[in-house]
Amino acid sequence: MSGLRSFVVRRLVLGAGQTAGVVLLVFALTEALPGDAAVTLAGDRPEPERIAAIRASMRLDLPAYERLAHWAGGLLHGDLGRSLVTGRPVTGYLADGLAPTLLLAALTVALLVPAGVGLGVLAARREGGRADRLISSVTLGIYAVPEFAFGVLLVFVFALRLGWLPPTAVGYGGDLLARPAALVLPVAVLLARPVCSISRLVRAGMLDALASPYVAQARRYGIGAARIRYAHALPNAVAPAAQQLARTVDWLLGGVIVVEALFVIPGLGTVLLTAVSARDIPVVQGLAVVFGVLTVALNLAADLVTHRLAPRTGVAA
Amino acid sequence: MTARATAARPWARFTLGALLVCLPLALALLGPLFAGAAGPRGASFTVGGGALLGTDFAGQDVARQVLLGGRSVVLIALSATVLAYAVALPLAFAAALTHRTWLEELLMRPLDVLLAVPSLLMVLLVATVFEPGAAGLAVLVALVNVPDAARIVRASAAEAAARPAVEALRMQGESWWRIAVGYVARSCLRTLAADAGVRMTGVLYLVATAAFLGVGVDPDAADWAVMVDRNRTGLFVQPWAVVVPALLIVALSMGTNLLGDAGLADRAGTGRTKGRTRKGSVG
Amino acid sequence: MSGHDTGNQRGTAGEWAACVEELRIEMPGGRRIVDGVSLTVRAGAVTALVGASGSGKTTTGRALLGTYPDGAEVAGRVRVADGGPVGYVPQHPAAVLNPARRVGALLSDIARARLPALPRRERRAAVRARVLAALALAQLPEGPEGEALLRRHPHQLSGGQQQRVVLAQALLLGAEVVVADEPTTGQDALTKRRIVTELARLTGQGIAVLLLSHDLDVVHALADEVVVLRAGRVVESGPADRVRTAPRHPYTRELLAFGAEFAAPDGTQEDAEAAAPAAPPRTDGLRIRLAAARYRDRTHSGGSVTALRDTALDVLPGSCLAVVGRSGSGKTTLGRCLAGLHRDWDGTLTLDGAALPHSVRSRTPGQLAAVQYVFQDARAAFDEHRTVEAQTARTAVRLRGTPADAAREEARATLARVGLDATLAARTPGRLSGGELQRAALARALTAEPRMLVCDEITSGLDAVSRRDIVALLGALLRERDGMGLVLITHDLDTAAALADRVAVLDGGTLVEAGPARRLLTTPTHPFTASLLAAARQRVPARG
Amino acid sequence: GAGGSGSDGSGGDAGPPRRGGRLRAAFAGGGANETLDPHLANLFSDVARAKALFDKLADFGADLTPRPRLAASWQPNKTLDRWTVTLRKAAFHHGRPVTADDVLFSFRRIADPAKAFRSKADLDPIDLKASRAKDPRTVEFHLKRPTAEFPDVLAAFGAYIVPAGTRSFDRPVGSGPFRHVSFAPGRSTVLRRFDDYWDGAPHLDELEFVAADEESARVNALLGGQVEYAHELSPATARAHEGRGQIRIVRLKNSAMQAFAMKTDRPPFDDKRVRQAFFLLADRAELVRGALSGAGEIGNDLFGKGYAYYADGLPQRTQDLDRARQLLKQAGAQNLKVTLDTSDVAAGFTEAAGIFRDQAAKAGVRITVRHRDKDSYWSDILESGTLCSYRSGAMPIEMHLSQRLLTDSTTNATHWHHKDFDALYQQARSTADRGERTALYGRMQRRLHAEGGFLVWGFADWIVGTAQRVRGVSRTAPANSLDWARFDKVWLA
Ligand SMILES: Nc1ncnc2c1ncn2[C@@H]1O[C@H](COP(=O)(O)OP(=O)(O)OP(=O)(O)O)[C@@H](O)[C@H]1O
Ligand SMILES: Nc1ncnc2c1ncn2[C@@H]1O[C@H](COP(=O)(O)OP(=O)(O)OP(=O)(O)O)[C@@H](O)[C@H]1O
Ligand SMILES: [Mg+2]
Ligand SMILES: [Mg+2]
Repeated sequence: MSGLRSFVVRRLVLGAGQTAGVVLLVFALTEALPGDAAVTLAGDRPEPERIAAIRASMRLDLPAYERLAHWAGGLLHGDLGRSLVTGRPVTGYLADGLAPTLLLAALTVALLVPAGVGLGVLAARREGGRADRLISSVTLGIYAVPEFAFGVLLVFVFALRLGWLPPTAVGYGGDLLARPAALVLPVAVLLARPVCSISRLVRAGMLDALASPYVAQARRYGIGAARIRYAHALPNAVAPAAQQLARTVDWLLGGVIVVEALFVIPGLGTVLLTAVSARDIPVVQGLAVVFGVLTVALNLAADLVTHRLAPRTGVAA
Repeated sequence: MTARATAARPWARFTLGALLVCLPLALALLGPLFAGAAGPRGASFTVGGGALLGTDFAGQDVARQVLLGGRSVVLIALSATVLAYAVALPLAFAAALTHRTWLEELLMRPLDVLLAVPSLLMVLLVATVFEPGAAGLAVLVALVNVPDAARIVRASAAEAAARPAVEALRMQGESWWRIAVGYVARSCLRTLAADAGVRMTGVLYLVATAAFLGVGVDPDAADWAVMVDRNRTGLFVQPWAVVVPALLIVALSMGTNLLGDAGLADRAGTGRTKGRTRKGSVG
Repeated sequence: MSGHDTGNQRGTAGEWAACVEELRIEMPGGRRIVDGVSLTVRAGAVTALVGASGSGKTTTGRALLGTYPDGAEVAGRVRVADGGPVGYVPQHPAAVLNPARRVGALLSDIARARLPALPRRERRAAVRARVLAALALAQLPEGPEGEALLRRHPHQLSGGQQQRVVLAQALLLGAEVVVADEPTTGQDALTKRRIVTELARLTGQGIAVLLLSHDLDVVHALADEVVVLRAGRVVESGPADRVRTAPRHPYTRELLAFGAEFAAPDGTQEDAEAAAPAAPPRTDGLRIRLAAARYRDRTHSGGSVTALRDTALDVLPGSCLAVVGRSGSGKTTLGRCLAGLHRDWDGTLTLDGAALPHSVRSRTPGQLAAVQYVFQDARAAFDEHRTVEAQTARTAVRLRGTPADAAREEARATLARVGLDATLAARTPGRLSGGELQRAALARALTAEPRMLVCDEITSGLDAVSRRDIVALLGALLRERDGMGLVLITHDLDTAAALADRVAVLDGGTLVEAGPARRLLTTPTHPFTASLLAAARQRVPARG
Repeated sequence: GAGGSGSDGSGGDAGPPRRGGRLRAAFAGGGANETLDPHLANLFSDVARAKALFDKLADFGADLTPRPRLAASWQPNKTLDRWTVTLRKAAFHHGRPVTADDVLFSFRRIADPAKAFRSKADLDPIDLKASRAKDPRTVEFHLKRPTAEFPDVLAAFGAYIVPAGTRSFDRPVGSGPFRHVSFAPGRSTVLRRFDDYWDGAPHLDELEFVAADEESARVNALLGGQVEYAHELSPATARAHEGRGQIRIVRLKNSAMQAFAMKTDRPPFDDKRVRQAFFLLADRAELVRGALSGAGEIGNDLFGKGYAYYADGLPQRTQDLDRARQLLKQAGAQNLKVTLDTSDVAAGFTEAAGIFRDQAAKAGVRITVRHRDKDSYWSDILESGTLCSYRSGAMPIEMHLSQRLLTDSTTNATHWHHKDFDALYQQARSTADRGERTALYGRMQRRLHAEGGFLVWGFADWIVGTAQRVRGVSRTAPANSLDWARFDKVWLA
């Protein structure tokens, strides 16, 4: 057990450093962006005096490192700070954005894993056959259409033409669970692209695994076809897809800006975008902490899967 | 006997991919030759009129833009993917082939930091700060893809890198490159191809979205991906400005991937054709 | 798709359980690797298929499984009565063990598939019981040690253990027909005896076994019927006793001859050694001082298992050290430590007085060339995409700086020396037979012109004739290349006796005895050595 | 050109207003940073919300002249530096009447130097220290200088009246037609009819503002019946749905000036011949067609087409490449290379930049389009660069002049510094007679037309979509004027 435990502990310790790195990187980049919160708040009336006044009221006249240090000091006490623009606590921003984001992400992943793996396995089973080509073409085709166009298309057909589903979740606010119909299209759009990347990776891995002697032996020994596919071949095929899945979850939690905008689901992506364009650094930093921690956790999980599925690694001289 | 049929016509499985890839590729290569000079601008989002495919969001002739817009798509897709892999592969293989934990952590953990920043945001932030040109943006987009690609390559290489065959290669004093590329990469070629194929398309739109937000390529540039992105507001007035370039990209992406599939199936093709019975044999 | 045909007409006692009629397997280019082979495997009996390395045994055996080489043209008829699955113990067991699954899972899957529908809990208990029983039958440890084994991954097993796991799978399958391709190559004499006994008991219960083996002892002990193959053709077949006692074909006679004789250690070297007993301790050669070699193993308390401890050995140039011992006793571990393939060990290794880095990665090309290792599993140790010749040549290019063209020439010559002609050498490893590959692996290491050659079970897959050739070759090398030292890891005491000057005996990770070959092989002092020797000397009891 | 804006709803507004119902209006929002503080209002959504909850003393009519709102009337003294404003009888949502103290409190809050509210500069003419409440319904404003257009100040962008003493806007209380029910920043704001509204209670029972940043989301929500009013639609959307019977398209003309701003104090634009040449480079019709998708009118290098005081007698400028080339040659600026700063901060900017680049190229002027960050764009272009995309919402022409074209203007994007021009403005400001003022503004505009720094090529329509059953939406009010986004007169048929 100790090898694994020390691996996890080391990664968590490094993870703290990585999160700090994320925060620093994001801070540096946001600082380097032209303008600051005062300038963006001034909008199309950038009167220099007014900007100076806003700047003073936001304490933006302090040097960057002092502001960062101040913010980091608060973080040690579990305080993520307050928004420069509204003065509301950053935790509130995160909490508001997190709920819809988590809901969407959870639903999407819950469907994505079986769909991606299932399609990948199916395509691999019939390599070069009609099913394979159909699955590959359709998923690739959808992948090559940008989310936005795909979303507009789905809305047009299923919401506006057929009237089966609401076109957006406008006004539903945090109460998305009560309106499951409003989630169907966003989840469909969110699924469209990752299904392709994951099923393609699973397919590739499965082709190699299914052609392997151990699978031939398992077949010969009369083990059920499904069991061979999912318990024997899949573990050897799924490591890259697990990494891709971690990336997808990352993306679902932090970057589904297009879907959020198209279906009016104000999640973390929207919070992030607004905060960046307002140069609301405390909020951006708070998000960076969240993303950093999530990424560390996801990467660790994905690496544990890889580690578990290729147990020989680390043994080699 | 299907195996035999395929074997008899090995080109058959390439046809679909080849057909799909032909049109966009031909347009990309030859399109600019036929585009001709720019006519006067019309109103935006008109259908018909003088222009075959109507006009786009800025009143430019869609047909002409389509003819012009393939070259950069193909160039960016290829060069950004190649570049992303050129960086990701050595990193990933170094991590997979080393036995020094610290080295692996040193190579991979900093990449994780980049992963934590959503890629579009990353591109926007960096591009806004450094104001790269079109080529610079392609490079940036490629680099944003590096951590992702590196992790996937690393994961798929993990098993192959630990095989006795690699030990034997080390025993022979083989160079790191030959082990990495000649054996490990070859062993996970399918996964690499699958990832690269999909990544290629992703890269295109990241560039296009960045263009829309004002970095890199001109937002009214002749580029299929940019066209899809920019003309979407007029989708219901002037569908061609979106549909035509989108279909071309779909064909390009689908075609290359299917060709890749066929190529790899060909490579392993014999492996799937088990023994054949000569006609007339018993049983 | 092929002549493979499974009917339901289960042969009655003594009836055929599987039969091959006029099987012809032709490779593209017209070479027939199996040419008109017919044989029958009867229920409750063992049919042994013997023949030189590359004669087509494996290819014929796999035909019973319905598997043929890629791109082959198959004609003839293969029938398996009962239609049930056919058990298969392949020549390279590692390949059929799923690297991502634990041994326990690999076994219980098969057990479960064979069980009738039962309530969940009972089912689990029944599966367990069966798995444990199969472990015992396959001579794998039971009790807590067995439990630990079940939690391991295949790569954490020794070569012999892997083979026994595959055997256990075949036993669990409960198939009526079993194709056993060299099922004992990785086993020491003691284990081999027990396995043979178990196999005999099993056949007694009505199972039909097609045994492909070079080990004439095993063939003798088990076979009811023997089919002799030569270059894909049956040269002789008949009841085992008849073939053994009165072979009709000269090829059979040649094949059987070597096994009969127990080559006594030829005393020349030892005499020489004895003649100069007062010589000062030599500093050249390989000096091994190993305190402990560990494997990380989460199934073990403490997270690691010590596979080898306190081993001090010297190998002088021009001499041969044979390392023998039970399967799983740490022989491969020792070899891998020498080769720099195992890192986690304490101690020192010096070659000609200079310390050798522990890891192969830190060794200079010169050091790499100086110590070469021939892997136990030859198939896994080759790159499946490149030809054997190309891979062999690379050793010379990389380690000795030979120009590519010259290296190819040299590789071809070395491969020829181990009995592989140019057409074989130009193939990828997947298209060679087990024995051919083993010899290719040897050739690859020899191309480095090593000062020390560590050979891990390099004759296990060879027929008597080829083995004799290889032993002769190695013997010649010990003399001719002045100063090459040889560490020969083997279960085959005959080979050890033929080559070794000194013998080291390992048991459970400790060096129990080491000494001059003649003394050790004739008058062992340690009881373990004695038991090993006794097991080897004693003919495996024939059935009947 | 654009189709007639009022035509598609012919007869729709007929019949008596119907009371009741809930109207949902979708606006692009400010995300989680939205507040209900009317003085912080910056975005259209903020203003629309503020307008529903609060009132100003005055607001602009369709021609951008001030109309009394909370102020029943205003009266200047002779010298135009003291204005007496009489309040009408109005009450806040909690029942208290609106008094002069509330007015002064609100104005002082806006002008608080520590707060930097947006309208602080607009209220600058007022000497708030000296101003006082003469009685609960009369305010006497003392001004720092004579100001003929003082009512414009009362109608300024964020000059809403809040109850005296208000600190927090969590549960805002105003005197507007709707009262607060709930507010979730970046999501929705629910308001209910205020029955005691001084201008007559609204027809709607409830009004909900929902935030939908993406234009297509607003359109889809409207088409799908999730909202009844969608603000800020694209011209393409308007064309796709106009006259199809599904939704109504309302075009608010002259809502946004579209221009290129030349910095008149630096080369090459410090030479007025170059500026004149640039005026002649632009093919305005092509710009309107291409960049605004036809949804707008061409401009004549002057702000405020259709507003009071607009100099509409000046000849319409058209593209004249030969003359432009000639002028450039005279100015010694052949083979001119200019960088045009633009950004996607406003619709049509990047398109217009591309089109203008191509037009200029025909006269040998090489324009490089540079995309700047949208968040800091307005601030960036104020000092840096030489040529940039520019736009402005509706405001009285006088305000445009004072904010952008005087030496001491704070947002003088063209760096138009001319003492004589300043003097003309001062003169106009202290001229009580409207006719004389009109003449003075005309002179100033002629000067700008001849050699100013704004190349005003067009005026964009502001496009609003409503459900078929929505009635009472003004079809003439430019964005930011009184009747724009005014929901108390709207009803559901
Ligand atoms: N896929 C293949 N393609 C071409 N030749 C092959 C292929 N597989 C085996 N052969 C050749 O067929 C011959 C018979 O091979 P096979 O493996 O049956 O031999 P074998 O009797 O089992 O030998 P060994 O005792 O060495 O295992 C060998 O010469 C081998 O090189
Ligand atoms: N990677 C590993 N992790 C844990 N234990 C291992 C590992 N490799 C080998 N072992 C164990 O170490 C012991 C020695 O293994 P080794 O391979 O040296 O045996 P061997 O003497 O070569 O046996 P054989 O004759 O069967 O090849 C065995 O009990 C084996 O199970
Ligand atoms: Mg064989
Ligand atoms: Mg071994």
